[in-house]
Amino acid sequence: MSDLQSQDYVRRSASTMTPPVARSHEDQVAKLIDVSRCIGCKACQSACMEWNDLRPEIGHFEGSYENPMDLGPSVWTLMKFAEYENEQGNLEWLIRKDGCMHCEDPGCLKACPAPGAIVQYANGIVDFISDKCIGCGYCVKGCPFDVPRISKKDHKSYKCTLCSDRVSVGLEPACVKACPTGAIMFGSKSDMTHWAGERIEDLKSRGFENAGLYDPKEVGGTHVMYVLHHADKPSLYSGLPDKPRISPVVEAWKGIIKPLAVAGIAFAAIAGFFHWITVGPNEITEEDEEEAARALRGEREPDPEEKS
Amino acid sequence: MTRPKYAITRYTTANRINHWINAGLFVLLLLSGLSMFHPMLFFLSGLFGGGQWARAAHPWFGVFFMLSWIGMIIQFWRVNLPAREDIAWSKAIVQVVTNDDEHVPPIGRNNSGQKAVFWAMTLLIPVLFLTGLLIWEVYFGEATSIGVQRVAVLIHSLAAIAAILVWVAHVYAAIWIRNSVRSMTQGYVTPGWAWHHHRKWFWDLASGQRDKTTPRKHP
Amino acid sequence: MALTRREFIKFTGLGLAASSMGMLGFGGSGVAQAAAVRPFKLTHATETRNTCTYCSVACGILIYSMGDRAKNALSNIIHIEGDPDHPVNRGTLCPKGSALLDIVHAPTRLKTPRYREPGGTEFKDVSWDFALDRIARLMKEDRDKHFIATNAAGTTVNRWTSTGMLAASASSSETAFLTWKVARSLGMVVFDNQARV
Amino acid sequence: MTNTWQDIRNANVVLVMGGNAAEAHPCGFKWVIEAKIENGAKLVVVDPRFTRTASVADYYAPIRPGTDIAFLSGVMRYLLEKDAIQHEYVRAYTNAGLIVKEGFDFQDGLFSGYNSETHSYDKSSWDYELDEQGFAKSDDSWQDPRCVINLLKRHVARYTPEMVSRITGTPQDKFLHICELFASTAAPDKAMTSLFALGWTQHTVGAQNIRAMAMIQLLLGNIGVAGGGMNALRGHSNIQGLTDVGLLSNQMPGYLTLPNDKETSFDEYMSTKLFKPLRPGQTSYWQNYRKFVVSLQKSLYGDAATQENNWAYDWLPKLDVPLYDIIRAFEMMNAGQMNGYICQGFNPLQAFPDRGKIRRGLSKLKFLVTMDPLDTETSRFWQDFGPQNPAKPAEIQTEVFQLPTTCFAEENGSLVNSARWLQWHWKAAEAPGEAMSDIWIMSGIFHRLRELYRKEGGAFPDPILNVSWKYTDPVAPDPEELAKDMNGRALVDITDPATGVTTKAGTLLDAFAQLRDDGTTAAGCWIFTGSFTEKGNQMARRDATDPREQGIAPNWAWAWPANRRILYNRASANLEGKAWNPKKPVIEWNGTRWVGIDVPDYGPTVKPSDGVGPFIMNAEGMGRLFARNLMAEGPFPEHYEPMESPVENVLHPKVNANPVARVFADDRSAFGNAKDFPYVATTYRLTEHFHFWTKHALINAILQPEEFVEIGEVLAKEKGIEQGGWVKVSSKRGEVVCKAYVTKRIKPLIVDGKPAHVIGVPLHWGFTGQARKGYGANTLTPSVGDANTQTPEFKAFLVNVEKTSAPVAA
Repeated sequence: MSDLQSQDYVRRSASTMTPPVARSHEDQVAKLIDVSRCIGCKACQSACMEWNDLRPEIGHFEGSYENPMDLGPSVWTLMKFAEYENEQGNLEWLIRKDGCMHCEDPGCLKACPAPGAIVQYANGIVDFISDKCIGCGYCVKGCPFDVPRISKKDHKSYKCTLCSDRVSVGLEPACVKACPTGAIMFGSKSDMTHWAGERIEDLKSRGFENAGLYDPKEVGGTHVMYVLHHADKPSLYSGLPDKPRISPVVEAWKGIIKPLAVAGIAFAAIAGFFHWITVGPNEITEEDEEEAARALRGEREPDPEEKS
Repeated sequence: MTRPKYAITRYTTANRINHWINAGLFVLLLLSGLSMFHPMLFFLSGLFGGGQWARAAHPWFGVFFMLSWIGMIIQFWRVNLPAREDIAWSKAIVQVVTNDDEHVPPIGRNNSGQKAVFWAMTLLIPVLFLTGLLIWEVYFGEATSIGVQRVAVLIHSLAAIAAILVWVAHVYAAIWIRNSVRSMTQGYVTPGWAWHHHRKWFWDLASGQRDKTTPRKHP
Repeated sequence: MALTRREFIKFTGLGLAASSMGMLGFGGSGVAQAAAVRPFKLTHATETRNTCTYCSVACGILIYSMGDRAKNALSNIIHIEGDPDHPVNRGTLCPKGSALLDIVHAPTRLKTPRYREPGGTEFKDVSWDFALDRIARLMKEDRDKHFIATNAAGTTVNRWTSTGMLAASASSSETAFLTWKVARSLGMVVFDNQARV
Repeated sequence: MTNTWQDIRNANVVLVMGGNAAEAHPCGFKWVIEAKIENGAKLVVVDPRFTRTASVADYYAPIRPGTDIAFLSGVMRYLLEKDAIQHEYVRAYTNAGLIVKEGFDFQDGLFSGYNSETHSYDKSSWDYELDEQGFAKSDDSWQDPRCVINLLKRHVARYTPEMVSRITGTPQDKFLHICELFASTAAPDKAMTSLFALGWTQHTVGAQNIRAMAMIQLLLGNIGVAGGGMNALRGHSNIQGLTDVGLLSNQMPGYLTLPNDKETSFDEYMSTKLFKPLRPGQTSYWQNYRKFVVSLQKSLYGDAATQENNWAYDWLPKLDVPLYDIIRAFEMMNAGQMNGYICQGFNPLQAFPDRGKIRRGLSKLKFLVTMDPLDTETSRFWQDFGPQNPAKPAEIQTEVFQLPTTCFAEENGSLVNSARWLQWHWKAAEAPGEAMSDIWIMSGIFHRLRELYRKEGGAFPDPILNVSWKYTDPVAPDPEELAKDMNGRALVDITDPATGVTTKAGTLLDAFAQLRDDGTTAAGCWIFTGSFTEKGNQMARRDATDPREQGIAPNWAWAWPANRRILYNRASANLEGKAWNPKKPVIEWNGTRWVGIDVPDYGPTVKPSDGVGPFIMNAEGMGRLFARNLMAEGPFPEHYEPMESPVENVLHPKVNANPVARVFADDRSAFGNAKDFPYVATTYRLTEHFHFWTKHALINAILQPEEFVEIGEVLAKEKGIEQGGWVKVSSKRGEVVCKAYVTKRIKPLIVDGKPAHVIGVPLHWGFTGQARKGYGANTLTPSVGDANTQTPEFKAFLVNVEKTSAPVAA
């Protein structure tokens, strides 16, 4: 077993404990997807399915090379194809490998209510621990990239693990290894950022002035990064978010409301308790019973303001 | 259980069954819902056999709760209609909470606090139900966009907190006003209780205007 | 056991508390310690070097099979990935190579020789002996009948044109050589491979 | 491939034309990406469709299918006109200066010697002017109007940029930009590589397509150098091996040709093979032909092949026609001239042109044997699968055997990759069920036949009874034994006269130079000699060391011939023996011998000053800009329209299509015209699938589940075809009903002033396996082949397309 000790976690969903920080020197990893080298061959998809023992249903042809049609509980990565005519009228076929971005500040983890169902390792990988997943779908709402998918079969959430099983024994993820053209690279985040810089320079020299790295700050950076020829317009690449961020609605829900609500409920209960010990119960007296009995016997008529 | 001779029926058997189904479901919803709301309370999911079960059961509790609440509306909407006396009673809220009942104006079957509980729940429960449907992953996960679901889950949790606060008030009031609990468990109050807390209602009964719960005229 | 109502409440209360404690993380280190990554599945698998069967880039592959080749373990292929030492593919594989496992275990892999009679509507499983005996007999009948030993000019041509063969372009060169020997010794000339299609 | 996969990284320009390397060979294509990144290379893609290769190209130009020769001839015209050729190389290493015979001519689309009745040429005029010693005359000053370079100039003069654009539909500016990029590699230290595949071969002028590009590469001095060459990216994992071992109707192992019936004796056969040098001092390596043939016969027949029986020459079958190719085979089947057919790992019902004709042909057989790991369509051709295979089993009298075989993971052996590397692989698991190896099955059939002939006699049993079969287990010879057979061994003690070294009888040979023509050596495939020596199995070597990271890895596996990785590598150095590109030398002369990272394709101690040409297999020692009589259509490539074409040949309307293409009468009647079938279709593979195999693999079936065709947006709009909607694509031969992929990647081309629409037809789906059922692209394709090789014209034919509704399930 390649159990990672709890000390290898830096974040753990729905946990009230502070993550251990003693092991602070682990290198962060990153996957760099160089879209300009990608030929859309789907080797990554194939290798992902093979390694992770995933086999979604055989679909249909739906008017694109994209297959399956969407990410799914058994589709952890997916090539997306966009035919784009640039300003010069030349065609560009923008092909992007979609999947979990492994955010530094993961929205899924923030939204998850099940303790330990989503964890972030010290190396940056965000992993779903199926055993603890309750299938609520909050991660779906938390994710700024529309990545997690809930299985209808076992009601658990699934996404790319960055092959945490391979990485934990010192191997690269399956998609990285397979990629025929080296469009997917893997290494330390700093090395990948440096390498991306070289690639961007090359792209600029080939006329892609807006080439750049996609490592969105809004989610604290990601451990899956893209080199884009048009980094000024990420949405050209089949809707890659231009400015991804955890939705403010989710931030509010998982931020301020959580403690306020618990405090509010607790306050109400405590207020009740103190009311009890200060004011005390409201009890009826013998006199009330007697008055009532008299009234029932017709010995007393109601005051005018006592009539309805 | 013995029922005093001159007891006044405040809640019929149907009222009480409905209420306690309601109450039970509310507690189940509260426990399962809170378990998914705050990590500190996740342990509550253990009551349902774990997180998966709590997650699966919660929406079904909600569906039955909605149905049950419709029953409550049918049975109680009329007695919770606002009346002029509610204003006076509300003005005397300080006297109410300090047990200074002498200075609280007489009221009918329900005071406006009770009415507020009823109408608050009647508003919140459908909101919870509808937003709950939107985020019911198993059946409606793909029915709406993620953006809609994000808003739905926010509204759902805000409404739930509001409902819980209303519920806390309701439960505490039932404990605070002694013998209220009995009225909902055994269905009756003593004439003195009715006299003390709901004098207008008492006189209505005494004058025979409310047939079903009319106490015997003469002991 | 007869429980009074009060005792009953006490018991259930305790039970609740205990289960809640469990959920809070006091229920043993296995739960408290956050869960593990998926165990690495190749740790003790047997590794065999091979070449991808598809195109002629001829990527080096590593075939992982269950079992350590002990007598009692029937090895079953569980995973195939690229050979990082191979100078051409350097560990990479294309979408076909990455899915080689599924061709090895394809449900439509053939497992027994089958035979379809003239006019028959289905295949029947047959023995190897039946199949090979019958094929040899059919070939000999045809060869004996249509073999062209000499042409009109009287030249020895040793030519058999009425039975042909297509050779497998994913089989090994060794298979190819043996196939060539067999086909040509029979005088077969309608003989081709997949070089063109 | 003349070079290796990794050598592509040394290129300065990479041309992908007549292929789709990224899609069909992704892992080899990585070296194109490496060239771009590490060498600043420019990738140029010319293709009718904007392919996955085009998606990472620096420059893309569209072209009408079947007009590559016009494009490439235009390039040659440009290079010659702008003088953008590598002079020193062309002058010394090509036949540019050799003088062509009087009588050679080209008029109105035809070369001299055409016979319009037989549709063939008398090629006697297609040769050099010879002097008294039988050597070709030359004019090194290139002044003689009949020297090759001047004839070439005259020949390509018609291919002006305007004409190229008019024929191909490629916009002129794009064409000229590509010409410039090509021209940049005429510099001695710059190289261009050409990566191509079936996009060039599957035409009636396929071989000439490749020739045209090879001529460009010679003009630019790009053959033999690092990062250059003509790189045919081969298809199947061992298609190179099967070609090397001669599993073609007219071949013997090692590219020795099978005799024809005019070669009535061994000596007569040999007389046409021993090429005398055409220039003084040349090597003309084929002079050793006899050694290879005799060693092959000794390997096949052992002691039964003797000097007295002419090394069993009579036991070899003799051809009466140039080829018994697949198109002829199915023609014969349909004519009732064939009774039996064995498909070993081959699925002709999916793979061969005109599916209807294939099905009818198979139905006329007496027996069909399939040997395959998978349940192929061919083995079930007789079964009714609805519209995808409408068959009436009761009417089909063919006996069918479906024999289960092992696959790659279940056997040992070697495969030859596209770069001619022989790589050994090892068995990882047992075969499922009763599946057996092809070796076991072929041996089983052979032993039974031999037994029957021994017992019963029959037609000419001699070769069957005398085949040498000395294997430890005759029922299932060990692949290593077969590999040693091909490598060859000494049959008696032989002594090398030059070195005096004696090789003991029975010893495995190290090199084909040791082969003898006196029956003292045996080698089943001379080009493989050296692959399995006394030092062990060279094909199993795994030292990946790559000196200077130049993409050679000389100690990884073993490459034929003689472990040489770059063919014609002598041409990588100049006349003095120094590398044209000093940064990337392959071999250089060190004063006493040729040294470098590769095995010299040259005499290792032949001095540069000896003037021996680098192309040692050619009789003149030179690369040929003029092909002499080796091509069916002529010594220079000429643009001929595909058999089915939407336009007339604007160069010579009277000679529209390839004048020497072999067309059977019933196939000619199955050609459609542009009136009924107005659109050009082309077939191809997608990267998610490998032909008709991977539809059996679940993952690949998931990745590309269903048959479709690609249609440009303009045509789709014209025809009311919706994205993902159903269409019917029909040719004169059949129809396919499938989904439409409406795409920006195919644009109408302006050809001769009119728009020409192209329809793309991927070919992977059939009626067995896991993917959804499909009709198969070959339902549409015409049954006509390249005039030299009979490779079917899958890449350019005519279809019509209409909107339709989903087919009703049968």
